[in-house]
Amino acid sequence: MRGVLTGDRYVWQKKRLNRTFSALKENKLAAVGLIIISVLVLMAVFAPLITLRDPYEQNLEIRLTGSNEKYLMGTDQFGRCLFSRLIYGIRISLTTGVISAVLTMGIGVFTGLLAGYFGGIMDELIMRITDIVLSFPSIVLTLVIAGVLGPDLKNIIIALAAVGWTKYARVVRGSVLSIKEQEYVESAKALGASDIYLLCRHILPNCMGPVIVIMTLSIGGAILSIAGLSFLGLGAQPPTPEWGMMLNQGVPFMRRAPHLTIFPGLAIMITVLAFNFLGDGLRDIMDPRLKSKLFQKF
Amino acid sequence: MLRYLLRRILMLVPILLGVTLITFSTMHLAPGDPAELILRGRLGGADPPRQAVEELREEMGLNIPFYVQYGKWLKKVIQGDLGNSFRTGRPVLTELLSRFPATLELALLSTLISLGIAVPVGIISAVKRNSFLDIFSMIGALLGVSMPNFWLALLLMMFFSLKLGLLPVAGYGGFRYLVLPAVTLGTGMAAMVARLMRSSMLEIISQDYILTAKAKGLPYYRVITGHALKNALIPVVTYVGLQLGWALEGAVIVESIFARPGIGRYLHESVFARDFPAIQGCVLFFALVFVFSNLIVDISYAYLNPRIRYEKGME
Amino acid sequence: MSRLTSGKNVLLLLLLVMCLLISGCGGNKVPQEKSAEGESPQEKIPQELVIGSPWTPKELDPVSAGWLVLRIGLVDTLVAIDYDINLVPGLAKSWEISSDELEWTFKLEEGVKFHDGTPLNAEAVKWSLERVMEKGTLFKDVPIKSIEARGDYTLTIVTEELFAPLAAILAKGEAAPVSKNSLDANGEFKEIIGTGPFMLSSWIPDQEAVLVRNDDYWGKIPTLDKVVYKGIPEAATRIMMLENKELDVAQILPADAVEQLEANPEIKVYTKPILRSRVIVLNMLREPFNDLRVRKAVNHAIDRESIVKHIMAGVDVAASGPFPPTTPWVNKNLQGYPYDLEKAKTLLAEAGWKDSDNSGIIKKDGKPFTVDLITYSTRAELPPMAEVIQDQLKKAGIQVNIQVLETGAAQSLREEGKFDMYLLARNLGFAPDPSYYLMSDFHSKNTGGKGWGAYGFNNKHVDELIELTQRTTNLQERKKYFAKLQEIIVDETPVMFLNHYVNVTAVRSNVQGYNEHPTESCFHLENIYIGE
Amino acid sequence: MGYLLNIENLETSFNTGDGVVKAVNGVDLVIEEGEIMGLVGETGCGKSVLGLSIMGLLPTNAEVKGTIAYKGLNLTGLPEKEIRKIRGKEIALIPQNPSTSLNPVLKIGFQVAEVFHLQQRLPWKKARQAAIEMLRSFDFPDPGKRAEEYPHQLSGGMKQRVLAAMGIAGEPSLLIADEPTKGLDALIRIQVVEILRQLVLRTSATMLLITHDLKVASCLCDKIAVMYAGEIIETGPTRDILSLPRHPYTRGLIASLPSNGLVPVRGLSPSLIELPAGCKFHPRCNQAAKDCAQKHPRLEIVDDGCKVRCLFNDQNCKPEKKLFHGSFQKEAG
Repeated sequence: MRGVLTGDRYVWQKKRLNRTFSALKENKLAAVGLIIISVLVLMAVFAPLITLRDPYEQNLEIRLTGSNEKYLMGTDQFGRCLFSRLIYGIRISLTTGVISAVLTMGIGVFTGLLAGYFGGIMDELIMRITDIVLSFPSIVLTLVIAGVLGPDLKNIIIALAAVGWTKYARVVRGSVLSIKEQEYVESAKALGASDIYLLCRHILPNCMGPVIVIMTLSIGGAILSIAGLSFLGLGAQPPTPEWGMMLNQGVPFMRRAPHLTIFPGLAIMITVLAFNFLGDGLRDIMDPRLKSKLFQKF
Repeated sequence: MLRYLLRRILMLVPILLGVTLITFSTMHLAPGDPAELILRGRLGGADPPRQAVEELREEMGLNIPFYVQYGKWLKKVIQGDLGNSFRTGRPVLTELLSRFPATLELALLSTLISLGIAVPVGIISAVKRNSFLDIFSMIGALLGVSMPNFWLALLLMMFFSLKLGLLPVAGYGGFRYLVLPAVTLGTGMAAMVARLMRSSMLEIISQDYILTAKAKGLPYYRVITGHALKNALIPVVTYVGLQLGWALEGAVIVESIFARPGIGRYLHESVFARDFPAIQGCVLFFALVFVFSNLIVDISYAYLNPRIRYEKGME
Repeated sequence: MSRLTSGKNVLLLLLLVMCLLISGCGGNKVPQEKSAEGESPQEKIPQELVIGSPWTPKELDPVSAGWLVLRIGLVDTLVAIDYDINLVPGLAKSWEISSDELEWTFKLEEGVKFHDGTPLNAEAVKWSLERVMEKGTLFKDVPIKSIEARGDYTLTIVTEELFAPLAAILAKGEAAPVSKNSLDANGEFKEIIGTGPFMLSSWIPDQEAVLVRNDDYWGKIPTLDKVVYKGIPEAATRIMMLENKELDVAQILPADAVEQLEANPEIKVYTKPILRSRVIVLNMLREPFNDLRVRKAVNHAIDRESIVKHIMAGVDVAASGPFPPTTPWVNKNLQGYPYDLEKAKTLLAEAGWKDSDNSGIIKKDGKPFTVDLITYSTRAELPPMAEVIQDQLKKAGIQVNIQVLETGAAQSLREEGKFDMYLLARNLGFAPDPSYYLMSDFHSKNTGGKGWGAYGFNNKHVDELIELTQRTTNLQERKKYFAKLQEIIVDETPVMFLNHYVNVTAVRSNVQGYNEHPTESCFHLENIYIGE
Repeated sequence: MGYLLNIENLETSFNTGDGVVKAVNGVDLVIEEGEIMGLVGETGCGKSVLGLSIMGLLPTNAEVKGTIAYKGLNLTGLPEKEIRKIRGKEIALIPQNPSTSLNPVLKIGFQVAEVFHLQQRLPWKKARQAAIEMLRSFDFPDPGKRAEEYPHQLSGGMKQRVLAAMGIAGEPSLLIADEPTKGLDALIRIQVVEILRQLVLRTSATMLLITHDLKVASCLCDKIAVMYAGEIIETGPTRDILSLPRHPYTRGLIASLPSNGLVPVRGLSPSLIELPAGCKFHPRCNQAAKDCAQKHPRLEIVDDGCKVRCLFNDQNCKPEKKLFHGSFQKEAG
């Protein structure tokens, strides 16, 4: 039974994946985004090879120097190599951004599936909760949760997830409602497939398109939020080379050492931009409504 | 229309209940005894005597079930009593009201700036789709979306205040103090609105009635301004309401950087100081503004879109 | 097929106009200079001063915010402190202590009026001080028996036992007399009505207080017409505002801004040693700092000179004890803890902390030496200092986790004992008698949690010595006790003394007469004027 | 010459991501002053594109070759500014889809008045008055009130009438009605046909009626041109075409009318991206011969006023029994 039902669906999904990749090649912005992200990931993984200096090593004798032959981007207020810190900062930003996005997605997809698949009271309850959570400006709620839990990157991730899951829940619920009625789901059900099997095998894979788009876009948003909260002193604690915090620490030296303000901000922007490029591109590719519109009118 | 409005307002009740519930819970989220925290606030940090803590627990009703506590708190909130700030001992409501103008000014001007930039840019981008101008401004918009607003704030400060000395660095007062914060917030919002304006405009100019308008022999700009714009603005206006909420969010960071005594900065300080009545007050305030600006948006949406205005009104 | 004709141009024009409008808004609002010096000689230079301080005016009731209202000249105290840290007459012309050393009699200045016109007399002062006893914490360690008005201008304070620092304590802002009209009908504080050289004109809580000259002042009448006191917590913002002519005085600036500010011809920089030290309070109630060897080791592992040189731009003075060398009661024999990493490691090893697995972190019974260092950001130099200390201790194998919090939040963690090290800036001389500071920071009565001093420090000998200083008026004897106390405290090291403050304050070059008080008790705004 | 519109060798194609769509392929069409020309064909045969080509209202990815001579002025390649002077004033369009062709956020009174204001240079007040009068003439009850309404408040027939009113408000010399009956139910279709008939009577305008509905065309048109895959395959006076269809496709169309038993033309219309070689119709033609797949037939004059594009037009040119009979009204009634 499984083989019959899943065989051609598997092929179909693989086809769709291939199509996505080839479309990605055509969408220049998305490709640029993907390339930047790949480069960032490589830099993060091979940070010790790229950088010559320990990002934590202080050398007070040479604090606040500008760019020179020894220090590509100069040093910070403790004489640490700014370049090393920025490169190691990729690790922090990417991992926290991705972890928070994945966690948020996990919660959102789970609740969305529950609401959409089981319906009834469960649906009503979850949707009312999303209504309420969406009634708060998200940064405000995130700030409060993170603040109350105490300044820590971990707490920011928790806060972001606690606030952000709603958008996934809504999208997934909508997809589930439409997929649930499809013939192959009905027939699988008739053949006695369990709820969990149906959810994992049929419904979940078919919701993933929009979910992946939202996630890509929200990684950028998460990185931005984490940097922002760290900037406000609610996130990373010293000496972590977190970009938002580095930026904040650079403010007192804005006149004397503007590089401490400029470079971390640039790093944040490039990273977020890459995810937005990719996310935008993926959305164009995966949203057939948008794509066909281009050619609809002759 | 009236019935639509009534129904829309009725729908707010459960949402507001939920919002207040979450707000109320923030205090209980924190580690430690709220009564002790409050007393510490009152005594300027001194250790409160055990007995006083117990008395206050009793007085605050911390020994009674959570939902009863919530009910009591809600009753006070409805009467306009948000409690007193731990830090200053003054009523939170007074504090909020005294800070509101600074934030309102900022939100309004930044929204205005964002629309002023975004609407024309969005229109031009859509009309000249795939032109250099379009690609340029859309990449610009993506940059704007991706740029951390605290960074932009610092760059603007560096350039306009420190380098050129044109505008004040920080503080609150006349219009001059408002420019940089509003531009910071407005730029970020403009990026988002421009993208929306463009896609909305693109959608509209492919509609049949635009063809009709062109067939009438209308000059192209009249087709755009007279026929397309009003339709294309409908989703944008919807968004501007959400934007107001966004502006408030941005206010937290921007007000902190520019030392504007607004509600955003107040929230930041309160969170940092764990001043729970103040935090609750701010959160509630933001949520209310958000919820009601959405309501206003819905109403204005109905007003802009005759289809909703009449159908809902006639049912 | 081009479909863009005049429509395009119209839209472009629209955009252009919008841009111009926006930039125009900014463009024509160039800030006007505060004073048009030299342009028209007959024009009087406006005597207005804008002060930027890290501390926001949260409240103005002297009972709790005495430090602030005294600083900005809203109130006077019975006893004043001169620039050499001597007690001098204030509202009290003179005072004497009875032969049994229990009665203090103060002769008040006559003809002094509160800002509301009511006279300042012994009754008024008595009422004010009793309010402090009732509502405040200033007198909690002072054995006051009664306060009596023995004549219109004669006030007597009777103590249970000899309390030598009484006059010094009365120099604190908290003890400043205010008019009865400061309270409303319910006895709640309503507005501040003091006797100071300035009167309150308006006040936006947590933001600014605006003061105007008190033309009926009993002492030196100020030149300034108006003073705006603004609270701006971020040091960087204060500097930028000063440079941008938004402030006339920017107080408490980071030492490493001195160089940049001095390069600006429009700005004068004052560096002044004050009675304040940066210290780290160690949590003696739990591992690892309950072990004296560990406390000593950490002391040796910190390179105080390097911190002063780099973080404080060489402006401040490395500390070897609680009091700066400029104070009369300092124990000059103290050696402190010179930087000695090897010694630190040896001490730690003696205490059982060793890097057994070469991970770089020392361990004892398998537990790594990881400690929480708490500090706050209102004093801008503290977080970077914490980061340097973190790095220095890492070399001794100690892992420090830094938490930068708001002052209140940091304080409440301290009170709950949820810290190992607490880095703070501690004032030693709000009351210009070390007895007051030692009592509040090291007496076992006060080391249980609240406050800013030692945490969990309980030393009988220290307690006795402190009590002795309170009961002795003989200067030589007191000095001896103070020296001994300093010796024990440094040796036991419940608090690590890092460096002594040199306050950095910068003013616009046309601000004359600014003179930082070594105890930070008062700005003496009446001496300041605007001019060449 | 007497020709109001003379289209010669018109080719319109679109560059799309999927390839070049050849919507109009060498169309020659003549419309004389005062006549009503029906352009008939299946959906997707390029007839609407032809209409839009005349109006210069094609999207940017379109390419137009050949000539469209209106009163001797070639419209193709005319700058936008010039062709705009033609639109609405000289040539007006009654667009298809009445439900989506009116601007939902503008009052219908304004939408009609706009044409008066623009094309007849009436001040707004007078234009509004004229619009109300125009609506009245289209049998709008209480036109003053109706003018204040929004499109969604009107019925389908009313919308069509508003569009017709807008079309003639500029008093054009040529009116292009694009699928005025598409997607309408029978009752409204009658209304619309009635509107058009009135229009014709009233304005004595020249009209190009684009429709897939042969019956509508037969009711209104003096001449009919049948279009298939971007080509005119048969043209001539309505009576001749209906009584003596020479092209197999025309015959197929006639046979597919409900009154004739709804026999559809077999097969599907070809993709405009990959058109068949030879006669475009041959894959679906039941009379196709070997040559049909290779030789592309030309539009040849077979009779007075009749032209047909078929290799075998001679054989086919024999009177058949009357395929089409009865009038529109009769049947609908």
